[in-house]
Amino acid sequence: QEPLRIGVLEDMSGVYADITGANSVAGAELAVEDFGGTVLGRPIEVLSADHQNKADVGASIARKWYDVDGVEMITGLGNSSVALAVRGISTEKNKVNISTSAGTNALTGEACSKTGFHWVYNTFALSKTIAQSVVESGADTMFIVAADYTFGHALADDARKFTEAAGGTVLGQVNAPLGTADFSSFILQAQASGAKTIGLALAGGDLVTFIKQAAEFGVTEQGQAMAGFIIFVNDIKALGLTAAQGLYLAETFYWDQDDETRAMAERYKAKTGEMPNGMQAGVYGSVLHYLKAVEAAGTTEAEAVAAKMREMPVEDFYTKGATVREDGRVMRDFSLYQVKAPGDSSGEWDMLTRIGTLEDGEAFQTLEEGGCPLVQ
Amino acid sequence: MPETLLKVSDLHGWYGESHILHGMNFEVRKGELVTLLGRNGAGKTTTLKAIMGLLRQRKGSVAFDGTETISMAPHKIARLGVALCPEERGIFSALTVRENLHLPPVLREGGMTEAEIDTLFPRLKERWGNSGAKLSGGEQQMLAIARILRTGATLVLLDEPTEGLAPVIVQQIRDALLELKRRGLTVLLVEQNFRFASTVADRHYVVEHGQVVDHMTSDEIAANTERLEAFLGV
Amino acid sequence: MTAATMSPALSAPAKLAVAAVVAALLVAAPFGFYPVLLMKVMCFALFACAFNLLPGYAGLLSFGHAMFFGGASYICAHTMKVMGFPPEAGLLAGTAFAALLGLVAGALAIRREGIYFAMVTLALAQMFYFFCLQAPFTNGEDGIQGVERGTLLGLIDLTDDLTLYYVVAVIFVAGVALIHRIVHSPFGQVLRAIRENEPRAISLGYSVDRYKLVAFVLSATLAGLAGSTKVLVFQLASLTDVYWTMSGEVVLMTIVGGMGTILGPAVGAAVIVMMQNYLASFGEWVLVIQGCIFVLVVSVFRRGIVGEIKAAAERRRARRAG
Amino acid sequence: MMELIGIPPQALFGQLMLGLINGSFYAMLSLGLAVIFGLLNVINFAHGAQYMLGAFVAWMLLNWLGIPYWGALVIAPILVAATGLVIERVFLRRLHDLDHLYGLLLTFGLALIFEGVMRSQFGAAGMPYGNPLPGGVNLGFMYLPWYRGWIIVASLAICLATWFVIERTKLGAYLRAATERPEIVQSFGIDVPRMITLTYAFGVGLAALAGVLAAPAYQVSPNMGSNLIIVVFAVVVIGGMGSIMGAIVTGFGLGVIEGLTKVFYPEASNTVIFVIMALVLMVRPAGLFGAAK
Amino acid sequence: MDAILDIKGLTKSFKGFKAVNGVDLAVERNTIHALIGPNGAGKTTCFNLITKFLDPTSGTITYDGEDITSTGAAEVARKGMVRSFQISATFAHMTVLENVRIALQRPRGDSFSFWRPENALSVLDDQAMGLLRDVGLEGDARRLAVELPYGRKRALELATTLALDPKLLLLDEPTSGMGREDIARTADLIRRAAQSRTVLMVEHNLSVVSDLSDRITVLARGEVLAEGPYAEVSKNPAVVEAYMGSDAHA
Ligand SMILES: Nc1ncnc2c1ncn2[C@@H]1O[C@H](COP(=O)(O)OP(=O)(O)OP(=O)(O)O)[C@@H](O)[C@H]1O
Ligand SMILES: Nc1ncnc2c1ncn2[C@@H]1O[C@H](COP(=O)(O)OP(=O)(O)OP(=O)(O)O)[C@@H](O)[C@H]1O
Ligand SMILES: [Mg+2]
Ligand SMILES: [Mg+2]
Repeated sequence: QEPLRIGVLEDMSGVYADITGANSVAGAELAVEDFGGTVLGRPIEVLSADHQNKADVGASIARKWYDVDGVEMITGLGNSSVALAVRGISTEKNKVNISTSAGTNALTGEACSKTGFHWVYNTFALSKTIAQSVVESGADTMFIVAADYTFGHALADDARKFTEAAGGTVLGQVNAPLGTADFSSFILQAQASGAKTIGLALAGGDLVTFIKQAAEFGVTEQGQAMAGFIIFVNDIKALGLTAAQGLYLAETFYWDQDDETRAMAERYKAKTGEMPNGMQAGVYGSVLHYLKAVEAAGTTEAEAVAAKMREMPVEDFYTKGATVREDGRVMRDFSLYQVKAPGDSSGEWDMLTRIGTLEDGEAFQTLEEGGCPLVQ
Repeated sequence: MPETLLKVSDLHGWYGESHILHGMNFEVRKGELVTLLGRNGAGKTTTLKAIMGLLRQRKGSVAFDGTETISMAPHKIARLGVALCPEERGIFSALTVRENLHLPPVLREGGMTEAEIDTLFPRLKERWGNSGAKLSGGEQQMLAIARILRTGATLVLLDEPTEGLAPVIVQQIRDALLELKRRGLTVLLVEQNFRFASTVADRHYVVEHGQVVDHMTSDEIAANTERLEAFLGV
Repeated sequence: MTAATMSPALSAPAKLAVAAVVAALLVAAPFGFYPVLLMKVMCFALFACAFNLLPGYAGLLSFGHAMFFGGASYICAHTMKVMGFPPEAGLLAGTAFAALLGLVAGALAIRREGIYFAMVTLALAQMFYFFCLQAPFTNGEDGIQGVERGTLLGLIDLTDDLTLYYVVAVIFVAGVALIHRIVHSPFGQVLRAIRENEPRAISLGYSVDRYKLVAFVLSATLAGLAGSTKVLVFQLASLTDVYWTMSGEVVLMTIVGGMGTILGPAVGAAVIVMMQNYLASFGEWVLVIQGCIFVLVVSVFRRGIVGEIKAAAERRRARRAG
Repeated sequence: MMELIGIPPQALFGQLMLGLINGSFYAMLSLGLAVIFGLLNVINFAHGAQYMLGAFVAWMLLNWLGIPYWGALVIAPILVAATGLVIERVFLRRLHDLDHLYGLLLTFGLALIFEGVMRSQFGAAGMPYGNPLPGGVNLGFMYLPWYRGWIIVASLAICLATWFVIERTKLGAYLRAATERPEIVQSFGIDVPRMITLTYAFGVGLAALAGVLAAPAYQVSPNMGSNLIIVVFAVVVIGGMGSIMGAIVTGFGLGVIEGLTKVFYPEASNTVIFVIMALVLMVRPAGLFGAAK
Repeated sequence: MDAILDIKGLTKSFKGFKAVNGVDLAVERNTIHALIGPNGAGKTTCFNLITKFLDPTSGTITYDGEDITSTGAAEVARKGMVRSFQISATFAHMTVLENVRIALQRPRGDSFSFWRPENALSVLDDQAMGLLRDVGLEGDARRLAVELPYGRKRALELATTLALDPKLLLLDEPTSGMGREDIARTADLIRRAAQSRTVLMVEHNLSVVSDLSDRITVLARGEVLAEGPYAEVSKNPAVVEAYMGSDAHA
């Protein structure tokens, strides 16, 4: 029997490698293992590749996987440009494609597709969770530091909207160019604004650098809190609790939620030495759900499988019962966490306390807001 | 007869693939002023560079005061007491006249003192603080000569010290050379201007195609102008 | 840089034979290799050949050619996707933009020479990268995605990979032919003269800056053509193609293949693209390997593949003659 | 209180101070580039990578051997300089007689290797390095962390010491002379090849030292150098590599200008130096302190 | 008097140091005019000012009735004023024929034609060979310039310069560094070249100067010290003291 092949396309070596990469592949492998290793009598095989954060590299690999290697489904896809490129190809080739690691809202918006799914988070949900929950917790003024490109602008605009909707005020915003090495100037501006929270619509290294330098300038000591719109446990671990303490962040998953998550997280850790974050847990969920749908549909034909995937509720250690919307959005819970102070942490991975949760997809935009052409 | 200071035997030299020196043979004795004469491209400059160690690809034998220097690095050869005043003068524009003059370390006693240099080239002191590049050609040449005389080198290699100089300055340089000879320095001089050369030198070697093809003393020159002209062209 | 000494040109029949072999290979290749990969190779080959015009024939090493390659691809993608241009118009728009950008960047960069020229072009390209990152029409990190290949001249449907392959092959061949012609034109002669001895060329009455600028613009334009063509192949334009690493890659391709030879850069591009393709699983080591190739080529292999072959052939001919 | 285009003057002082800190790195790096270029005629593209190596070596010393920051400040530059020694002896020396551009290409390759190796060992995201001088002082117009103050003091001292050695000592005279005509200096009995090797090592060490200084302030990451080096190239084009003081002044000056841009028009803060470069090219192609070609 | 080049009050100062100071100089058409003077007198600086490699601090330069004080270097060359360099200036890795052709090509106006084949230039070959014959290089037409011996490089350089059909030829120390044989040959070339042109040259070799030049201007410390025919100027005591020295000559 020709095996059923599933491709995990992630950044294996670049800036996102630590937060996706190896643990995403581990997620897929664990899912196949838990599913039993075969579906419709066919063995299941997991392929993986490095898209190097280059859309054309990702697109080449996806095309080759579909054209030459007989891959039926691609998941992972951290990096929006790669995710969108692969979304286009998958639609053209009629294959299932589940993005777990990319954040762009377009995946359920203008680029939505019958066979495409957006599994974990998007930037809209991140902004909404942070802004709404932070204001509700009493910090009603915010200063926003945004990365000066589409991603940052989108986050910042949404954050402003939700802060104001929740009754808070945005006292100012500064757009920081990507790759700024020294944020101290922006930190000074944020301090001068007197806002209770500094919202950080920055990504990756920029965010980490900002938080580190903010600690140096005594931002938290002087009574301001920071909120990172897109930051994961791996980043917190790299920063260290001393620098990151008190930081708010939005996540769909934390390993220390219940016995089931703790047990699964240990299995990831046994494979790669790292605890999984939401995206990496999402790869497990996406593969498992896909396999269940294949079995239920009795075929690997993409549209049939995709229809089944929308029909069945998602159920695994990570997603405890969520529906899949027409536009491919998994309507999951989204929580606000706060980073513990070093004294409160009991171990190297003990980092977060949950503050609040937006349940059942409340964090996501509505179908109308999303603007998926399939739905109109 | 004074002992031999420099003995060059079967010296070969190359620039990349091109073979320039084809077995040079000559010697210079202590206290002598010897010239190398020859047409453009004969290999005179190359010979001086080879003696100084600046020509990387060289073979054969160059013995200085009994020491074989053929495979030595230039700075080691210099420390034995050899100094070169190069064709293009080699004045440093980033340095002042004073810094230029004081740049070469004094190797041993017996070099010219600063006072002596002042009397020989009074012009230099006038330009003391100027950048080396702002000197006129003749002053650069004076500086280049003065510079190596300070070091107390026993063998001085001069490459066309009169080129591009006004006639007045040529005379000054001739006076300087004669003064040097009087002090017992050994000089190997390369010249195009053989009228000038004949007034200062003891002996002459004629170089052609990287080989020594003739040899005569200054006294013989008058009698041998035809032979010389044949080599140097008319 | 490498002295592009004019080796006695191949005889006319030999030239025809080489052309015939190349043509046959181009026609047959998609049946042996994955066409998308081949198209990628050709895009980069054209890019590298265009780049090579500057260091190989005008003595100017640009470290910022990504701006023309990537800039053109953004314009091509934008005009086709948002403004609904047909492919030929998209290609034209991208290429024209690269020409314009080349004019502006070139006018600044040629004010310095040698190493400074390299640094200036690198800096200008980095500036352009930031512009692309921040400009709304590029969609930042997302890039411009899902560009329809469309129908060329209203006649040729490009959705099929094989059809597109032949179109790309025609563009590639035409581009390289043009470069060959530029190098061997009266203009090319003047470029050589400038490279050999710039003050002398000035004293003969040539406004060398104008010639350098024209060379720069030509190189940028053809790099833009390559970048636009790449949009048709991958249906997207992204930041990767304007980032400085892309400028570095094209230098690598060129020196691996042989700077100052017409086909060397194309060979180098093929080698590097194939290598990246087959070594993709080595992840971060690709960077290290590329670095090692740089060091190796510069240390011991300065003429590049084609350059070394040519030199060897010449040595043999010389030995036989002498 | 007077406001300057909406910014209170105290805040402006703070921003000027921060600009100066940023400028310290530009100054130290462009100084190293200028010193190396002078003697070797090589634009050291690996300079950014060597700055990064300095930071990484400091990190390794701390985390593997327990050597704290102040030790690393001395040891890391020496270790990285030692690799520079090897690079000069093994690779750069062979390129001496060739076009300068080969040196650029070679060091570009080295930069890729260093960055790739560090990425494969430590990941692309980078690692933190603890602040050795926590706390700070309130200057009235800003809160100045001690460590930032230290950066300014240390880099100014290093830059001025380098300037003094090169412009005012005998050793410096040899260096300046060898920059113009190495062969002639060597024929004076000075071991120029060794001087070249040591100069390269010194320039590299300077980059590494800047890296160690940067480690506690920024994230220690493999790409920390490659982004910076492009800006430093622009700084060098603006200043011209003609004079040591020019490199220092341009470095600090551009740091300040960039800092002010972050206040008035932050979106342009990472392009402002390139824009200035373009302007300088139009008005004074040889650079502010460069001699006309 | 018909001056092709007329310089008035030409001054160039380098940071306050006046290298050329108020020089007036008129070069008559179809003569050989020599510029001599002690080292550092400002001769090369003068050349650089005339050919626009340097901008004057003050003064005017009139060439062929036209004020060229603020005209660019290439523009001046196109107007027929061409200089040769102190060091030999050829295109080393091009053939001797190509060297001359580059110069012939310029006035044709197709130098930007990057779309035309190279053999568009072969129509120039006959003319180029003619020029090479004039300087005795026809046998070397296919050799690379770098392979030529020194003296022949100078000849090639002159052929290239003559290819532009210059009206005014500026030569900076044309015989410097040459042996006697080459000096004689070069002097002969210059004389031939000057038959229908004007030559302005700097030269330290007095026998060449006395042999060739119709008129001499002596510069010293940036100013004109004397002017006139050689025989007259060489007896001027100021010139003897500043330049020639006590035993100059023979
Ligand atoms: N750097 C070099 N590379 C290649 N060939 C060279 C180099 N320098 C000199 N040559 C060649 O070596 C030969 C000898 O040159 P050299 O400079 O020794 O001559 P010379 O006798 O000093 O002549 P001149 O009187 O012109 O100074 C010449 O043919 C010259 O072309
Ligand atoms: N760029 C410059 N900066 C400062 N001074 C200069 C510059 N160029 C030339 N000079 C000075 O101007 C004076 C005239 O120099 P120039 O080269 O014109 O002399 P010259 O008459 O050609 O001498 P030579 O016979 O030695 O070639 C010299 O004193 C020189 O030092
Ligand atoms: Mg010589
Ligand atoms: Mg002169």
